[in-house]
Amino acid sequence: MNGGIRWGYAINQWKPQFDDFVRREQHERALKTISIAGFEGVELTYGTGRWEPLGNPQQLAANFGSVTGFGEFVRGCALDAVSSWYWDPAERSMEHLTGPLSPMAEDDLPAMVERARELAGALPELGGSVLVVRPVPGAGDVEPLGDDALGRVAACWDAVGRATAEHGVRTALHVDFLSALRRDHVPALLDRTDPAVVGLALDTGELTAGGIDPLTVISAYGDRIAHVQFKDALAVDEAEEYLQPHAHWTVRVRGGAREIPRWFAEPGADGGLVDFPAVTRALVEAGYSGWIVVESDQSPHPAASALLAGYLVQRELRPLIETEKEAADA
Amino acid sequence: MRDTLRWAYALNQWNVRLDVFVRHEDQQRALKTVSACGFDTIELASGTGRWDNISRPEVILLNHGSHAGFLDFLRRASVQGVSSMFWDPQAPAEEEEGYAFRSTANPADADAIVEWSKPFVDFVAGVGAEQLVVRPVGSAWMTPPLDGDGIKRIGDVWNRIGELTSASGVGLALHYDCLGAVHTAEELTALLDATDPASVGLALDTAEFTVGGIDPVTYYREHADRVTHIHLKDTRYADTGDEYRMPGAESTMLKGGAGRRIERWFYELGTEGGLVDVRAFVAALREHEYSGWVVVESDHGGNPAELAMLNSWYLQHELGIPKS
Amino acid sequence: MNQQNIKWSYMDHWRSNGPSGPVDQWHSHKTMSAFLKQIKATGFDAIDTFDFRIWQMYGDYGGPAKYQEMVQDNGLERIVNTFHAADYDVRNYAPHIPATHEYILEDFRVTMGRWSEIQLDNIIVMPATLYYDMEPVTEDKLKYTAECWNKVGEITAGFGVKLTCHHEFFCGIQSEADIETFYSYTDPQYVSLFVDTAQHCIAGVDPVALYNRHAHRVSGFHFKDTRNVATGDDHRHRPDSEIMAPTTGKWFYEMGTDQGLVDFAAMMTAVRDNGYRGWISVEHDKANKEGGDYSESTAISRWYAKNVLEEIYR
Amino acid sequence: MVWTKWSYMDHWVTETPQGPQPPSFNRAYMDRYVKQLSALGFTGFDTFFFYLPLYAGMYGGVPGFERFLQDNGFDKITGIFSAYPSATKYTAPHVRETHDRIVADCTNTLRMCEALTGVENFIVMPTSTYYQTEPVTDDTIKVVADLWNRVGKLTLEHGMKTTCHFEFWGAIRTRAQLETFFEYTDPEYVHFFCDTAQHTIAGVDPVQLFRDYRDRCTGFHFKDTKNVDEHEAYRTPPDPELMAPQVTRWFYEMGEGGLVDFPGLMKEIVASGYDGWLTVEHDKAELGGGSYAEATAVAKWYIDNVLAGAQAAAEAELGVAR
Repeated sequence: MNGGIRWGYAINQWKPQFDDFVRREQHERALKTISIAGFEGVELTYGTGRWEPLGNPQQLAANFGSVTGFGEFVRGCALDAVSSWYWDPAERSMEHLTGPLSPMAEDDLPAMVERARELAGALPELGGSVLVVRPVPGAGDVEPLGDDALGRVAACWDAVGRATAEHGVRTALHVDFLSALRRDHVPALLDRTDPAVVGLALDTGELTAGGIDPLTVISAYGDRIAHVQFKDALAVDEAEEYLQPHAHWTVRVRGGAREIPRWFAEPGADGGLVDFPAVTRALVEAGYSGWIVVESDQSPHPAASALLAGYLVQRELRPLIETEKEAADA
Repeated sequence: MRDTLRWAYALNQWNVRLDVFVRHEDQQRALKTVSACGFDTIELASGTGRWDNISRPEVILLNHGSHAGFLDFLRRASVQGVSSMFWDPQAPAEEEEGYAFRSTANPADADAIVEWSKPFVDFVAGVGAEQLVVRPVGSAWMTPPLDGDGIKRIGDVWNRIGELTSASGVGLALHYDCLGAVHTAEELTALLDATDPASVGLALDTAEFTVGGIDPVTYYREHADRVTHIHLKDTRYADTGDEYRMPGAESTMLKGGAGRRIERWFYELGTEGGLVDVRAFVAALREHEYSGWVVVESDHGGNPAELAMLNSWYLQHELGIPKS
Repeated sequence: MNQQNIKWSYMDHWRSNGPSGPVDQWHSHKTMSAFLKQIKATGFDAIDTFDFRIWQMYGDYGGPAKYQEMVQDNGLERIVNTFHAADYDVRNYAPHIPATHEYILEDFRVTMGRWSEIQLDNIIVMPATLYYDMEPVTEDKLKYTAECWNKVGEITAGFGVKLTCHHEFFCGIQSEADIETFYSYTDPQYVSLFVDTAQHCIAGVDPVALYNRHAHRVSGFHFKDTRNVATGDDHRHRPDSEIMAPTTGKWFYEMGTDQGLVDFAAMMTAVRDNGYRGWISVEHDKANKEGGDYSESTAISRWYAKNVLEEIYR
Repeated sequence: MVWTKWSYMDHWVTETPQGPQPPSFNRAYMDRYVKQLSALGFTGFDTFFFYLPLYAGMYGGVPGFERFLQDNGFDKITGIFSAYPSATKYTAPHVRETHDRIVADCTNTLRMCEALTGVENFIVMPTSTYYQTEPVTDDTIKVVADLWNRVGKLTLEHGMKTTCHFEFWGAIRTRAQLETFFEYTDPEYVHFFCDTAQHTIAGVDPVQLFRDYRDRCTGFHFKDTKNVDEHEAYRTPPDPELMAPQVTRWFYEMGEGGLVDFPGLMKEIVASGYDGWLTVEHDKAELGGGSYAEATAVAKWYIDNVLAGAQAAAEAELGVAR
């Protein structure tokens, strides 16, 4: 099984706007596209409300009868599994009538654990094993993280990690390029969490856009990597624009001062900055086993992005893993 | 557009591939869009075959029975008429002309080209349009270098066709484009000198001039008496000097295939970084009491309805022309 | 121009294609500028908007007044109406459940305060929860709902803005009988009707007749078209009818569309005969579904207003 | 045994800064297109005669283009499609006087295919539109048959089989007309190319037709339709394919609930012993907001997940599993 590495594709690129990608037949076509492009699994993104049928277990049940029913739908599209669920606690929940939750607020802890438990509880049935989380808000939206704050955050994710572990699901902290954990805070948080239940989600595109070489992260924290996302970066935030307030809108969506039309794309895109063969090799060397979820993030043409990514995986990355493994065995 | 200048809109941007813009309801939607943007007159572009049924005279007539039938079709969308029609005899018409490649630069082709012009002349006259707008010569990369005699021979072909258009009561306007074998201002002036001012005029396209390295305002001021037709559009780029000579320049240059990866050259009026001084150009037209059509177009550049609306906005709000 | 009885406002649903996929006009100042220019170019006089955009107005433009200045810089008069799109939930926000009323009233007190720096004509609401959350629709529930909106209307009137009800085909009050009962319990001083031609048509209600019956309290219109009347459980499809009804992938079309079911000529005649003066809003939400295009739909609908409807009444 | 010979017919449209265009827009789009087909696992590539000069320009010759395909896991260019959908005074298969010109055109196309690995099919639309050809008499069909006998002999000299692809709006469309045509053509020179959607629209059962003409069949277009032409749309001038009043979109990819019984066809193919190329086609997939990339992916998904099963079942039944 490719040295324990399985390939998935993230669904988020199919939903550019809130009223897109709501109908069942669209989901079916997207899942079939992911399947035929050579992927085994699909990663879901947390969402809320009736126009997010794939957003959370309640919506899955409302649309497919039950989580099991959704699992059948996925397998009917010839995919093996939902690899993982991406969840940013700052997203509100219409189902629970809650607003944004914060890992820094102790009062939110019970709700955070409960929500994580719910998402993680659905994953095993869908063949999935990772809850990917946004560990802290964006750097521009919070005070710099001091020892206290980091302590609270670490306690929160440890609690979440213990809860998801009950379902056999790993909790993986996903550091994006706007994160308050960008640069040196990463070790600060990771070192405070329990390696048994909390790992790192390595996102090649986010790290690269944040000016961090994914290879250095692999060499430093290879044993803590619990999940991998492969997307390419087309630009680097060199001017530290991530420190601005509302950077999600002003930098990520609008492209910041340089008006970057698009930060991210599928691996291997024209102008992409990530060296995927090198990252793949490093992951194998670090003994990584688990999902690699390929993404384009947004895309002007979702099916094309999935197929182009599939091309790279089939023709380059998967064979490379075989070769590395053979070399290791020999 | 209520103005002393007469404004029309070109339909070419809707017909971006061979199998689109075929159904009448699609064409009606484009016509209504143009109308809603304040234009009641359109320019047509030539094409070939059964899917170019708002482009090829014979096929238009097959669709609508007669010139009057076609005008009725336009009027259903509140478009009142046709200003002009564009025709490139160098573009092979698969179905009507047996896919023959001909060039005005080749004397042996002259008779055939004059013959081919007839359905267009008849159609332009038949629908009450004023100008047959033509591509005077093929692309530079496909044409041997032209000397003075070569330009004269090209002029002769157009003089012959000019006689036909004059006899039918319509004008003939030579449309300079940035890939053409007549490329420099001097060559263009030589071509104008080789043609009869009584029957042959110049169609000045602001973006094509700019890409080709000719300043449209200056050239217009110097040759206002010969300019009988205008295409108003903008560009963000100029040819670096010799890209137009690249083999397959239609694609290697204008689609960014082998050059600077500029995949779109032509833009709506008021575009950011636009190189055409539209305001000065329109002012020059007013100074010279230009009396022909000013056709706004955006060529192939994305969403046609969006571009038509942005062009309309520019006319209304930057040039201060009331819509109705 | 100055003699006209009717002015046209554009309800600002919008999508265009960006380098990373479809975006709405709030994506950047550039996309907003292109949007407003296109609306103005086709001859609209103003725009309507949504309540939830207020955050972007404050965040990106310095508040509704500043945003309205940008609207005006592009030649449009102003923002006429706002649509209050709430999360209806029977636990805390359901007009037919009195226990939730105080929450709703507080929502409007806050909302109207946020908008108070500009003058709106209407704040538009869907007057009931989703149909399946309200059924069975009883006289009592209609009465509670009416009471709720009477009180909300009093709040909005305090800000000089009319509270007006827009009956989605999938909301709890959509049948002719229920609409009539609902208005019999509401106070005309505080609760107006906002006629959405397509929504009523989909629900099997004749929008012209409905308008004629309630003309005195109609405070605005969404002129949009549809090609389908809801059948079976379309109006109560779980979890959603608007995008997910199995029978129909796209409910809404711009007026002037082929095969449209709304009789706009009759509608405009009724507008004239009732002596209505003021704004008519043009809407075509989700125009981009199934290969559609907002720019084109906007041009077509404005063409239709100018060439067909203004011939009847302007 | 998995069917490895799936090829893709070169209709495709993608977004460019100049609007939706074929990938021949420029080399970068073309490369991306080929990679996407490769990712799906297609190994054959069918194209149109009029794209050959464009591809030659981009890849330094048609063989250069084929090498690019091969670098991406394809076997070769498998078919070339040539057609005269509109009858003109220069070219009209039912007008004998134009045959020399058509043969000359075919010669040009064959010249462009020189030095390729081995194009198998020279696919032709045997007639122009019905409305330009009617009345369709025995004699009309004879004239058309003579043309393709002649072309067939020519292409065979270049290693390609001339094979006829019948449009629902072409002059040879009914079962009876097809039979007459096959009778008048030489089985050695003129072959049958089965387009599942076109025959279905024309009211002809493609599976039965294949069963009856299996010996002359050299290929398929696997595409679907949701409509049988019940309003004589095939006679719509100037064009029934895009302008029929009742039907705005005729063609769909497999697996979308259309009328064609693809598993049935697959079983028939296995039973017949046919072992050539199977081609996926979907014209105008972008109508109604569709995307070619997605349509192609969904069709290939259907092949791997549904047709593969039908094939396996048929093989088991026949006891021919290798």
